[in-house]
Amino acid sequence: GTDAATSGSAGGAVTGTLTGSGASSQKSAMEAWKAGFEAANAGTMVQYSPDGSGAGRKAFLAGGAQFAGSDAYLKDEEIESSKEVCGPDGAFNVPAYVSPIAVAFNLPGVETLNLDAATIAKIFKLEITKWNDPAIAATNEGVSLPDTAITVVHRNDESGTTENFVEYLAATAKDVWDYEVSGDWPKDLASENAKGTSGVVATTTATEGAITYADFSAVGDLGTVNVKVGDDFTKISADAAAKGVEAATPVKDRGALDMSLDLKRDTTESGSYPIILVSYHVFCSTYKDQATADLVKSFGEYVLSDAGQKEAATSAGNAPLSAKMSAAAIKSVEQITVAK
Amino acid sequence: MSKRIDVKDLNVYYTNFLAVEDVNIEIEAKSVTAFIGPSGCGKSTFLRTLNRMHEVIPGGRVEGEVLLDGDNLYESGVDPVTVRSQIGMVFQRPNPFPTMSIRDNVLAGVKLNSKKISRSDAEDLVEKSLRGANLWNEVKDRLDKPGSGLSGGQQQRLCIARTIAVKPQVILMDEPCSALDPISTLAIEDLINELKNEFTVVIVTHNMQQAARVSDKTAFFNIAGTGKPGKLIEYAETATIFSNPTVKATEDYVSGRFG
Amino acid sequence: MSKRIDVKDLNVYYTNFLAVEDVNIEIEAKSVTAFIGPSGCGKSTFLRTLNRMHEVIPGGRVEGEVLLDGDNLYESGVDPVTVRSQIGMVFQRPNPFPTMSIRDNVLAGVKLNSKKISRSDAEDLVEKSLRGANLWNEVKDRLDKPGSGLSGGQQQRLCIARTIAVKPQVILMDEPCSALDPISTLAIEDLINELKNEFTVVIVTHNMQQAARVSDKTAFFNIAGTGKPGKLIEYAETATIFSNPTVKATEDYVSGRFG
Amino acid sequence: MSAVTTRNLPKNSSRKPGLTPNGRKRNSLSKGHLPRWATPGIAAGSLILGAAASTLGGFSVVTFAIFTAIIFVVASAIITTVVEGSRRGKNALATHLVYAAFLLALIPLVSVLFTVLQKGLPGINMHFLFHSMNGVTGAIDNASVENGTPVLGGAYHAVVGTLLITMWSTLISVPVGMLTAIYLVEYGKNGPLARAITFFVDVMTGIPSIVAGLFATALFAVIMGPTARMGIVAAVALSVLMIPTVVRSTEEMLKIVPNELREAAYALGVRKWRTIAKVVIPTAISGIASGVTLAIARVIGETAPILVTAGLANNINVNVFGNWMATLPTFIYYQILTPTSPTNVDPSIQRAWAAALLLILMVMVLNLGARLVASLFAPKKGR
Amino acid sequence: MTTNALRRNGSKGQVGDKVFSGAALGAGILILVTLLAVAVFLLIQALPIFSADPELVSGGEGFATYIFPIVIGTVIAAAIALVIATPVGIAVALFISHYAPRRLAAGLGYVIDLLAAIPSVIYGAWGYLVLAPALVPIYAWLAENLGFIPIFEGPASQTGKTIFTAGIVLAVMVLPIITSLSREIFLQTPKLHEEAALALGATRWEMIVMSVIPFARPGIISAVMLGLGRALGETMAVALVLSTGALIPSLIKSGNQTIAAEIALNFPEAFGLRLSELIAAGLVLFVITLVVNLIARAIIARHKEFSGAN
Ligand SMILES: Nc1ncnc2c1ncn2[C@@H]1O[C@H](COP(=O)(O)OP(=O)(O)OP(=O)(O)O)[C@@H](O)[C@H]1O
Ligand SMILES: Nc1ncnc2c1ncn2[C@@H]1O[C@H](COP(=O)(O)OP(=O)(O)OP(=O)(O)O)[C@@H](O)[C@H]1O
Ligand SMILES: [Mg+2]
Ligand SMILES: [Mg+2]
Ligand SMILES: O=P([O-])([O-])[O-]
Repeated sequence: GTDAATSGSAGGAVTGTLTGSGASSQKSAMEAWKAGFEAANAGTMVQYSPDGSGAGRKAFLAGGAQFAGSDAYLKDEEIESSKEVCGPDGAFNVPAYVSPIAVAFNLPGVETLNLDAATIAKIFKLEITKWNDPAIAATNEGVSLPDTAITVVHRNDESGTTENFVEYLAATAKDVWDYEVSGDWPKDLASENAKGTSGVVATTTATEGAITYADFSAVGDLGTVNVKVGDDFTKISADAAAKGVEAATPVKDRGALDMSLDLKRDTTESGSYPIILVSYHVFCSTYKDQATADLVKSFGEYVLSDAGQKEAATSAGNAPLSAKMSAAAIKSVEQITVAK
Repeated sequence: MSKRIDVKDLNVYYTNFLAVEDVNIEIEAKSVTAFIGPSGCGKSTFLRTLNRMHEVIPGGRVEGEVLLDGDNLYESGVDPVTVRSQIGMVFQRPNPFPTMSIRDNVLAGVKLNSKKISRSDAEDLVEKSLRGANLWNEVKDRLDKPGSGLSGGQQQRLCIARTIAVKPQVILMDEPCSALDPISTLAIEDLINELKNEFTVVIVTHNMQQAARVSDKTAFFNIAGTGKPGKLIEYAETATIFSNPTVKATEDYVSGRFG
Repeated sequence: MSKRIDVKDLNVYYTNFLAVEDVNIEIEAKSVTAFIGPSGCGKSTFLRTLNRMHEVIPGGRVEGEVLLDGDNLYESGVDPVTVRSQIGMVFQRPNPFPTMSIRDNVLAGVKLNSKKISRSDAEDLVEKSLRGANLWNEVKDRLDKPGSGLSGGQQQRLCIARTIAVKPQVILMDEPCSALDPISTLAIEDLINELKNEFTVVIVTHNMQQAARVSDKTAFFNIAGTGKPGKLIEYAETATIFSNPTVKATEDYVSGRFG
Repeated sequence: MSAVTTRNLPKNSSRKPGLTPNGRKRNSLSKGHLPRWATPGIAAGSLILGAAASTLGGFSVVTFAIFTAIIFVVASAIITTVVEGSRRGKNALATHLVYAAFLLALIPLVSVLFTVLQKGLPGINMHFLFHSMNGVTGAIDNASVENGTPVLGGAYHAVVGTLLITMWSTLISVPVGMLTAIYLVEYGKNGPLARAITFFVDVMTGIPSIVAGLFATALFAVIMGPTARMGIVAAVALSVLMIPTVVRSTEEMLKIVPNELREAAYALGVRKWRTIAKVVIPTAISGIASGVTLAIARVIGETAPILVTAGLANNINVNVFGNWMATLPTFIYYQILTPTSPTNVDPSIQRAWAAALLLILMVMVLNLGARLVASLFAPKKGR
Repeated sequence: MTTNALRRNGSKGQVGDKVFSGAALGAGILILVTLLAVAVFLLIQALPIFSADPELVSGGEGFATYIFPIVIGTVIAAAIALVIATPVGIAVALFISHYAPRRLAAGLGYVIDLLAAIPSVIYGAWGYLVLAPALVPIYAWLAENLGFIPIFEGPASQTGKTIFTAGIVLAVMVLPIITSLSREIFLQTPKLHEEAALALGATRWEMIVMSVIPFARPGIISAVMLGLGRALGETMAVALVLSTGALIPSLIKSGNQTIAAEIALNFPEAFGLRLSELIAAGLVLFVITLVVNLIARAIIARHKEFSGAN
């Protein structure tokens, strides 16, 4: 495709086609950003292919996309290899899309349940098999729990949602969840599964007694779990998720522009929700020509701006970045330059 | 055993085209009847109605009656399969089954009715039928080879062997010798002469001499012109047809210098 | 113009099976030559080698020479298409093109080679060829109908018309009349007599009378037994073959009471 | 001639035809046959028994239909066997099984079509047909659900993409596929090269569609660099999937064209290629057209290879040599799997099914077109 | 002898023949080259996995251990599909060619061909929205009454998203391929041979067995092979319908996986070695197809002498 920006004077209006590829989690938000950006900048076109984070990073590193969307930040060796297309300073990550992952269930008459990490882990490890299990009842006084079997529904495709969810389980319930953290559901936990967020939600909605984990915006009428943080149970919400991101710490030993985050899953700060997915935008620190650099910069700034984050949130139902986080991210993007 | 055939007021249509009109004919049991007439006059069409093979052709249908020993072939409730297993047919073009060996071709019809034919009976029947069709010597060493590898004449004789192997009560032959050489033709004519002791034979032929040689009675069909239906013009003892026909058209036709 | 054919030491094989052995024959221009002989003796096989049609059959190949006015058909560099457009062929089984109308079937040889022909020339050619094959009256009202809707005899005459239409120098006919009634046969024989004024005609027939009637010279082929190659036994003036053959086998064959 | 008496003659065939009480002669040819009302009778009986059997385990239409069908097929086979003999019994069994198979095949067809119509029809309107998804965001869908206003956004861009990509893949694979089939049947005979091609074409049928997509991507990456995502790449990927179907079906159809026709043409001095083009192919055209249609239908619904080769677009793009393109299947896929608004999925679901309906209609039209082409050339039957 | 007149004017018209046969040969070679390129592409991309430390392969026990269950799963799904679709497809083709009233037949054939028009995503969605729930009670019944047979071992899936369901969906997708090709060939059965059988007193079924089926046999095998290719290579429908899992004998529990679906499900996030692993899985599928086709070809070749073809 014609991917190079064709014209555009410095600081002025930008034009051209911008190509990105990556996480499918960002698709809905990206459609909002694309629409908003193209409307504000006549003569521009953004194309984003939600091929998946891995595919997006691969395409970006091969020079097939000018930016990537990724549910995981670039690993050190990927940063290293990015120098081939991005110049000596390589690529950098900025958080662009935050979304809480709900633990959602289908129990008629029950809208919320309070569960601690260990209980959630045991349910998903198939150790707790009935909804009226004492472990569940213990934290849910007054809720009438049926004698229904629990059907665990997980993703059958490799996914960022799975990775973030099991990372939470591994971090907060180490004793129970002893599996390796990966985007693939552990192979030896045989239960129902489906493709994509919509797949697990559809299967869970159709199966009484089912439980799954999925992007909060997509769970529809399913009940959601209030997760135990510290001594309280946090109800899932955009604000609670943003607060969860606040608790994160920057990854060490990264370039000046990089804003990769180590999420603190085991935070005890009340009111924050720890099962979150932070999806990044990956940019080069330098682009080969002015027009592209301007276009990327301008797009990145819009995405991270207040307006951009709001736009995404109304469309995708995710959690906007906090003002502090977005300001820092915009600062990184502003420093994109043209290669000498 | 053989059976007689009586045809009453038969019209044959292809969809709406009347191909053969108003045929009345009585074919005696244990006799050979020859149908002669110019090309396109409906000999093949009419012959096919005698064992309901015309029904296989799209649009083919009849009005009238064909009685096999008094039983109407076209009465409702009569299964054409029953009709055809009693009235066999040999076609103008040889049509051996290409996927079957020579032996299986001969046994094809027989196997339909008796799955449990013993090996030696089968071998006997194959030899007998092939000898009857004057093909035995040419193929006895390659009974397991496909029937489609034979020459045209050989293939036709194979088809005759296949038909006589099921021993029908009536055998219809549509120009069975048109692809045969004189030696094979002789054999087939001898065979017909033999068959008539037991069976009823109807044969379409373009060969006057052949009609004269093999048939007891001859039916002459003619057609007034293209698009017109074929009609049975004259039906009589073969000797009468060839020496003393009643109708002028018959005389013209049989006195042609051909054969 | 017509041309003569000289065949020298010709062997014909199907893969490794020697079907016809060591044929030497001279076929005069502007003459009719008949091939006779029992079924399976290789008449069709040999006939096909005269215009390289045997090459179409898998495994078919020859050794020896066939000279058309001195030009060897089998010399390297000779295009079989050139050979076949000069030496036409009519087959034992009628094979009109099912996708074409009667008119297009007649014009097939012209049109398929995309030779330019004006509309009126085409119409003339169609009529002339169909008249030549004695089919015109039967089909003149349905030239746009498919050729496959004709009776067997009509189809064969259509194939003859199609071959005449390309005006070859030699016409090979493999039992062209075996599916025809006497009237059509008469027409074809007349046609052959007419054709020989201009063309060279070779005809395979099982019909002795036909051979006697139409041919100037007759070649008798025979086969010693199954698996053995066919051989040219005797080749002479037709009158000689039928009245005074040199070889005993020829006499036996032609004196059969057949026709 | 009497060594083997194997015919299955009616028992009284040698006796004089008997007379029925009313004086009418009994037809020995129809003796031993089931009367006309037998089949409806057995059907009625099966219905009753089927109803009875299905109520045993809780009545449902499905079990009722299944039981009735099974009882009917078995009963009529047995009754025919008893009355008319095992050959007729077998014939009856085969006949009923063939009919049953057809009805069985209709079940998924009807079910799928019903599902598509039910879910897709509400979404079909002028706006949907003539607008793209450009600018349609989750916020717009949310608004239309909350306010009950019509769903915005359509499949026009995807229709265009589907048509273009399918057209290009057809342009690539039909000539290649047909020529290959011609090589196999008319030229290669059974030589080593022909055998190799036949064999590898078979192997090609099993290439997973996504692998075809990855291959096309890699191929164009070698030629044009890593950014090469566009319609033509998708067309190449689809061609890899189409070719084996085209080759195989064309090959089978050419094989059954009678050799006599080829011989007839050769004997007229017609060149081989003209014989093939003017005689062999027209004779087989109906089957070839079916095969090509089938091949197109097979790839027109592909999703995975398009995603990796043509990307995804919301806007209209008519250039297969530049920029990304959406097709109806990728459109459907993403509308179902990642709805435009995750919170209000109904508009996306509606668009997806409407697009599916469109796609089916497109293939129907294509099918009709192919049949028309075929009937223009096909062998003429009748007078 | 002087120059051969036949040779002199012969060469002119041969250009068309040369071009045409050259094009045909070229097309054949193009296919070979393409396939070779696909194979090379797969091999190059898959290579790392064969030399990789077994620990690093998914499952941690080497590629063979990883691929074995999904190979079996693929074979199971394709086998279910073909076992259903082959007889039904042939029967439907026969229905259209030899049973249905002539006037209806063309339309009916067209109706069944429509099954091919439905995109695989829609089959997937239909599979999990309509078919799977409809099969749940049947699976429950099977598990209860025939549970002693390993393939019907319970407890049956609550969602109906099993390998059996996937097999049925594949069967529906394969059906039009088998039907369409078989039908066209059945229709071409020479009338001569059908009449030969009928004239011997064959019933319609016997006529079909004697003349139609033998004539169509190589074509049917081709059709089934094409169908098999589709069943083996189908990604999206299986990915959507199947609730995947480890290899299990029961067809009515969630579990099992096919190669094509495994690739489709994991490709988007795959990177590095995992990518090689998936491509290697594609290579394995390639080999499976190769082997199956070798067998089929051997069957056709065995009957070559008696093939009804010219
Ligand atoms: N399948 C068919 N559909 C329509 N008309 C047909 C069909 N077959 C034959 N006819 C027509 O019916 C008439 C009788 O044909 P039929 O084949 O019975 O003639 P025939 O006497 O056997 O001729 P021949 O001696 O050439 O075999 C002819 O006008 C022919 O065109
Ligand atoms: N395609 C073929 N492959 C192998 N052998 C063949 C082939 N065609 C014919 N033959 C054999 O070649 C020999 C000559 O056959 P051919 O057809 O030339 O005989 P014919 O004299 O024309 O017989 P007919 O009078 O029956 O037409 C026969 O033994 C035959 O079995
Ligand atoms: Mg006739
Ligand atoms: Mg011959
Ligand atoms: O956004 P996902 O990677 O979970 O599909």
